[in-house]
Amino acid sequence: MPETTYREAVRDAMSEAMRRDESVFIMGEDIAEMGGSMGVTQGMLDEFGPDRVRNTPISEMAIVGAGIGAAMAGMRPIVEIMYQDFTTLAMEQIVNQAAKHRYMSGGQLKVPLTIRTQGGAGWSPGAQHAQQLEAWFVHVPGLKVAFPSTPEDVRNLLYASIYDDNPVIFFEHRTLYGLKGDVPEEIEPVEFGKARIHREGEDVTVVATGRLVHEALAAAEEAEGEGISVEVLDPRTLLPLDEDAIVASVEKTNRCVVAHEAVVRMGFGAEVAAIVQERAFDYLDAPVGRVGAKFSPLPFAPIMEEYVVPHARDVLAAIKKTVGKN
Amino acid sequence: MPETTYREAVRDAMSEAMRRDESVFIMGEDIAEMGGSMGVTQGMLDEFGPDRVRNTPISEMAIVGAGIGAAMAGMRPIVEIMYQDFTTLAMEQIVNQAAKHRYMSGGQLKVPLTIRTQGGAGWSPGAQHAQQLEAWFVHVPGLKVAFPSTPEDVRNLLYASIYDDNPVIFFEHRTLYGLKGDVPEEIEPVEFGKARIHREGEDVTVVATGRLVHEALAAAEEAEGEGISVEVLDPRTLLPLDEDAIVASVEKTNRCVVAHEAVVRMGFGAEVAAIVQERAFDYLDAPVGRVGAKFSPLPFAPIMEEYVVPHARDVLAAIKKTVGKN
Amino acid sequence: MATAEKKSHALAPDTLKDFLREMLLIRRFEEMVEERFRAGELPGFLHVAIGQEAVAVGVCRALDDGDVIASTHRAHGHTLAKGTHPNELMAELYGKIEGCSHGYGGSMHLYDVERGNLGANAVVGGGLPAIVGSALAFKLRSEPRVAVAFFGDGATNIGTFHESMNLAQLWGVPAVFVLENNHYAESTPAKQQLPIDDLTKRADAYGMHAMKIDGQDVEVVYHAAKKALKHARDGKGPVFLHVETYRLTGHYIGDPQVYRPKEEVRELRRTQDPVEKLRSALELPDGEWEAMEREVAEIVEGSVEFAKAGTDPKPEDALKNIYA
Amino acid sequence: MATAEKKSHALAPDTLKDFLREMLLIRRFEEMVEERFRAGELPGFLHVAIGQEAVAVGVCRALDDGDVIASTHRAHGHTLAKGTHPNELMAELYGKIEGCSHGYGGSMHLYDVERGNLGANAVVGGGLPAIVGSALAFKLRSEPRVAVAFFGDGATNIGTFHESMNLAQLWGVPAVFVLENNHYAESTPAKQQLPIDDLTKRADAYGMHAMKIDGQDVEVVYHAAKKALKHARDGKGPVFLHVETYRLTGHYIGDPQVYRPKEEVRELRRTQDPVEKLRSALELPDGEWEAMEREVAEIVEGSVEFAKAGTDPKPEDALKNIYA
Ligand SMILES: Cc1ncc(C[n+]2csc(CCOP(=O)(O)OP(=O)(O)O)c2C)c(N)n1
Ligand SMILES: Cc1ncc(C[n+]2csc(CCOP(=O)(O)OP(=O)(O)O)c2C)c(N)n1
Ligand SMILES: [Mg+2]
Ligand SMILES: [Mg+2]
Repeated sequence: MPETTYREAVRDAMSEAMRRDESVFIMGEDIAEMGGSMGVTQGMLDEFGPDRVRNTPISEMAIVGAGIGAAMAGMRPIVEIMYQDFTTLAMEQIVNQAAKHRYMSGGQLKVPLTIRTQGGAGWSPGAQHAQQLEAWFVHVPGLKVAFPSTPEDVRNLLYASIYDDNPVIFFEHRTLYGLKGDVPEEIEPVEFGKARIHREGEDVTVVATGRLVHEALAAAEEAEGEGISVEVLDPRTLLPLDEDAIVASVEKTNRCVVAHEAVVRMGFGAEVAAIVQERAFDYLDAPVGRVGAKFSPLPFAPIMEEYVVPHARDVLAAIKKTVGKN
Repeated sequence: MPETTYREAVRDAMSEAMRRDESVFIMGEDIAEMGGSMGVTQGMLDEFGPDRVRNTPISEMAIVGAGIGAAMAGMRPIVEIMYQDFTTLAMEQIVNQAAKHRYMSGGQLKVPLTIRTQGGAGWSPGAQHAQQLEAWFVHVPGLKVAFPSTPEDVRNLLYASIYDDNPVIFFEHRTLYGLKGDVPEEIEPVEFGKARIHREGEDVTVVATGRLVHEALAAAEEAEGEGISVEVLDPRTLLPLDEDAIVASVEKTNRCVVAHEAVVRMGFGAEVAAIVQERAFDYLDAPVGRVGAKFSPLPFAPIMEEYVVPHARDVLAAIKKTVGKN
Repeated sequence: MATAEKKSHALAPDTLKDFLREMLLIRRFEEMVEERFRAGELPGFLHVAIGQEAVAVGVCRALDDGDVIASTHRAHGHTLAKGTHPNELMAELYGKIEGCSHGYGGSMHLYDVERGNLGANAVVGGGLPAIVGSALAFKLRSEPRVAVAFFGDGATNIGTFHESMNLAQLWGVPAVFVLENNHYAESTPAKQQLPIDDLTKRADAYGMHAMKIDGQDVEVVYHAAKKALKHARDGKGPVFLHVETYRLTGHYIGDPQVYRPKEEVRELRRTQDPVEKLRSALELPDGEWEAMEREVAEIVEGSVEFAKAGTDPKPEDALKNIYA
Repeated sequence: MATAEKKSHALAPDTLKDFLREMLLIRRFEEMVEERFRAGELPGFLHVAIGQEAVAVGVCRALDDGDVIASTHRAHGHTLAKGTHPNELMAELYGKIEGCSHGYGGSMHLYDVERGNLGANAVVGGGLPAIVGSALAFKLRSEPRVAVAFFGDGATNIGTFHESMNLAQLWGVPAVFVLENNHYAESTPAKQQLPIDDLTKRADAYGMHAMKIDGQDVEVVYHAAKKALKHARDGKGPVFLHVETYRLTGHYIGDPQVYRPKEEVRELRRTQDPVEKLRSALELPDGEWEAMEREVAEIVEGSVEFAKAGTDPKPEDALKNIYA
């Protein structure tokens, strides 16, 4: 499958795993006949049947919890939470249960559960359907957190998540589902904790996640025109995090900007900034700049929504500020 | 009431508000006859009766949500979540509802709700009864977050929270309930977003919260003996945050350590480090050091728990590292 | 029961005509919303309640001033029936400052606090606990007010429903829980999400007074709602009002409905349209009907004009209204 | 029903003696835990189930190999009855590597996966959804295994209970929900937390098969559990087993129980002690009883010695077992 969309890539990773073994199955709201609210699971019911592509009631706690129980009993379930905003309903199961069973049992159990969810603004659904909450999960030992930004990465990382023996929270970005890209014929599971450098550069490192990877690449293109050479790095997994790659890049460029769609305050960028200032202190020629949503719930009116969430121009502004050309 | 405990101070703030007006009441599990699992509400049932000191079923979502609804209908409810770990059950109501009603209604509503909760390790309850999760809430526009560390502050800030027209998540630290301190006769509501400098110093600023304020003070004492002059600053409220006070202090000391009991990774210290490196970049002589729990769920065995959570010695080590004397 | 009730308390024809007019207004309003959405004029995520108008009108007309409601993602009907002007609703859908949520909310977050609408909620079940809390406030202050929650069959599966019903009954608060059972949660039919046939039983788990009624007959809904509200207002505790209704369209605007046969929708349209039912029950002369249609069309078109002429928020307005 | 059942399937006296011995072991074990806690030897937060031993033993003895359980904060009895050696349990309470959770769990997080104990849970209701999921796995793989959840009356008020019951019944998974109704949630008596008198009704909301039994009679519990397990194992769907029982002590070790009269506890101790009940039903000669007491005392004392002689984890061990 040379060129494929992000959406197809997600589907393909699940289907491949489900073909490979019976322990993999998927549960979620409206994932069967309807193919999921984002169309990701379309066609899977026909191939795998209702036992393995299970429509569920609206019960976020119970479906995550059922995933945990099935995982503890030897399955490799995938649970879909329709919108990331609704992970708020399942926090207890994710944080107190999935993340801790292995530890509390002193290593007797494992919980090979993948929780897929999606989110992202830019389509004006209002305050409860487009939040980016990935930072919370990075604060929870026992979880792994993935947030891929390209068709190839999403396919490889999802496959790796399914076969990871730990609970993985897998973030997809709504606006990327239609994105096309080349993917290798065979799935090549990526190791968690390995960043991808999308573009090499000399003057500043932009650490970006999700949609902002693409905004960062667009900003880098523009910056190039203005004589600024930008390196764009996507950590791909936030937990574990490829600190070494980030630090090595900043040691080369001496400047860093971190960009995500989530609210800046207490966002993932805070952690990156804290790490970079600590580990690359002597290399930094300017403070680490942070790009993200302004401090506000997501407003409905497109004019306001557009203002709150970050775009390429915001990354560009941060790049310029960091290299001292603002 | 010259000398009082942190526990009594919490109770006194609530009782004073309840005496002052009928719109204040409290709900929570086992807060009535039993006086709360930490004894904080002891005696309040007798004074205010079961309508205003309401025992609830084990229904964290519904009691927070009922608090929201009562607040929208003109009351000033206080809801107690017995352990911070159980806020995971109420995240939907806190994050999607309490924090956003005012915004989503375009300013028509207000939600003057106070959610009190407590937590903290050091007594070996295991992984689900002592987490410190305050960082999550700092990422949520629309909420206010308080985390006082002394009897005086807890009394004044709780009173201020009750009379704040916004939803406040109010963190108490379990190990501080017995702490004694002088409090003024009259409650003096503190403004949110005003830090307290507990100790002035010249060589390094320690920004600490909750129990770690006291650990930091102990560490400062020791450091003093070794010729290091430490300023200890407690932000008291994490959202809003007194950035100016932190930055001013670091501009004076040129060094900063941030300390909390929560896990370091993606903890509140990340935000402080990110702010300090950005706003005081040119003043910093060393990277901002972070002190907090090691990256692990809380283990049961005391030997391991003691190892995971931070103590004065960890703050001291960070201080020394930061001033280059390790 | 429902029919007997209806006969013995028959409403005056003028009242019923007024109900019909309101239902027709909601219908035409939502059809316009569909049209404007398809024309690319409306941003966001929209769900219409075509087929469920009798529930909104029957319940909201039974309310007293001072009663409050919480609505769902399918909120236009409730909002109009609770008294928000179509202009303000349409302006909201266009993202204008004149909108009932001043452009901050959108279709799934409609508020009109002055008129007792405490907000539509895009999280299934998300609004239920607050209704218990508002009702508790009324009870604590001895105010003769009732708090009403609308929600769907899908919502009865979520934990917030359980906790809210339980707490409401335990505390005997003046709340009415209006279940709009349209037999689907998005694409998911009853048999894939509900282990029981009769959702009325859900109230038994709390010992809550329950009623089950036909939601396509506005008169039945009105009488039942009056009864339920009286029960709650009289301090007898909350009521679970199970209303059988039908969604005559897709889940959201644009839903291709691959999960149900076209024939099902056609049949429902033929037999379960509450507007048509009331119109034929009233034996409305063609002339009167057409006049009503014209009157409603004018209001709806007026609302679009009002909305389009409305004021766009400034980008920086996004940072207002976060804190009181 | 329960009594008829008991008569017609009377268990052999030796079996009952074995049950008595197990119940007595749990009782003396927990009394020792109380004593050691008060002596300052045990860290953490402990809840004993004194008075509820017949539930743990009756249910666990009815299980087949391969069946799994999830327990609660009040987990010692379930854990022992499910086969964990007292040494390993006591070692866990002392925080030793030899403990059943290797010192990582503690009293509220007891695991013994080899013996089918998937873990005690300190979050009320927290373990229920996983039981549905484990049962689902058994069903998907056509294994004749049942997953059993223990929980209290207080837990029936939380959303996870509702969602789990609903899902289990909807999917017809082989699960048994054992409600240990001891009439209190911490200090909160039934009337302050439950709007209904008979919690069996909670199962009706899902159409789940329910049974209500006397939990102070181990024979009754055993027979009922056997029936419930067979129902589930035979593919007839989950069962709600409502067991009436009594907590003869405080909620946690050290609870002064200011919320209930001393007289209530005294009366319960006199009339509802399951160990005493079985002992007198069996008309055990004093000699046999004393021998049993001695045997049990030896095991319990042995467990304390074992635990004290156990290995402390190294501080850095805390960073193990986080990831697989
Ligand atoms: C907690 C939560 N889960 C999932 C969704 C996505 N969703 C929106 S509407 C809906 C179906 C709701 O069904 P029902 O309650 O019957 O209301 P109806 O749409 O039929 O009016 C779902 C699953 C949501 N909004 N909230
Ligand atoms: C979600 C949650 N809320 C509150 C608590 C605190 N708590 C521990 S046990 C308990 C009472 C449980 O009552 P019940 O389910 O009847 O079990 P019992 O203690 O009677 O065995 C409470 C409120 C908790 N552990 N988890
Ligand atoms: Mg529905
Ligand atoms: Mg109980």
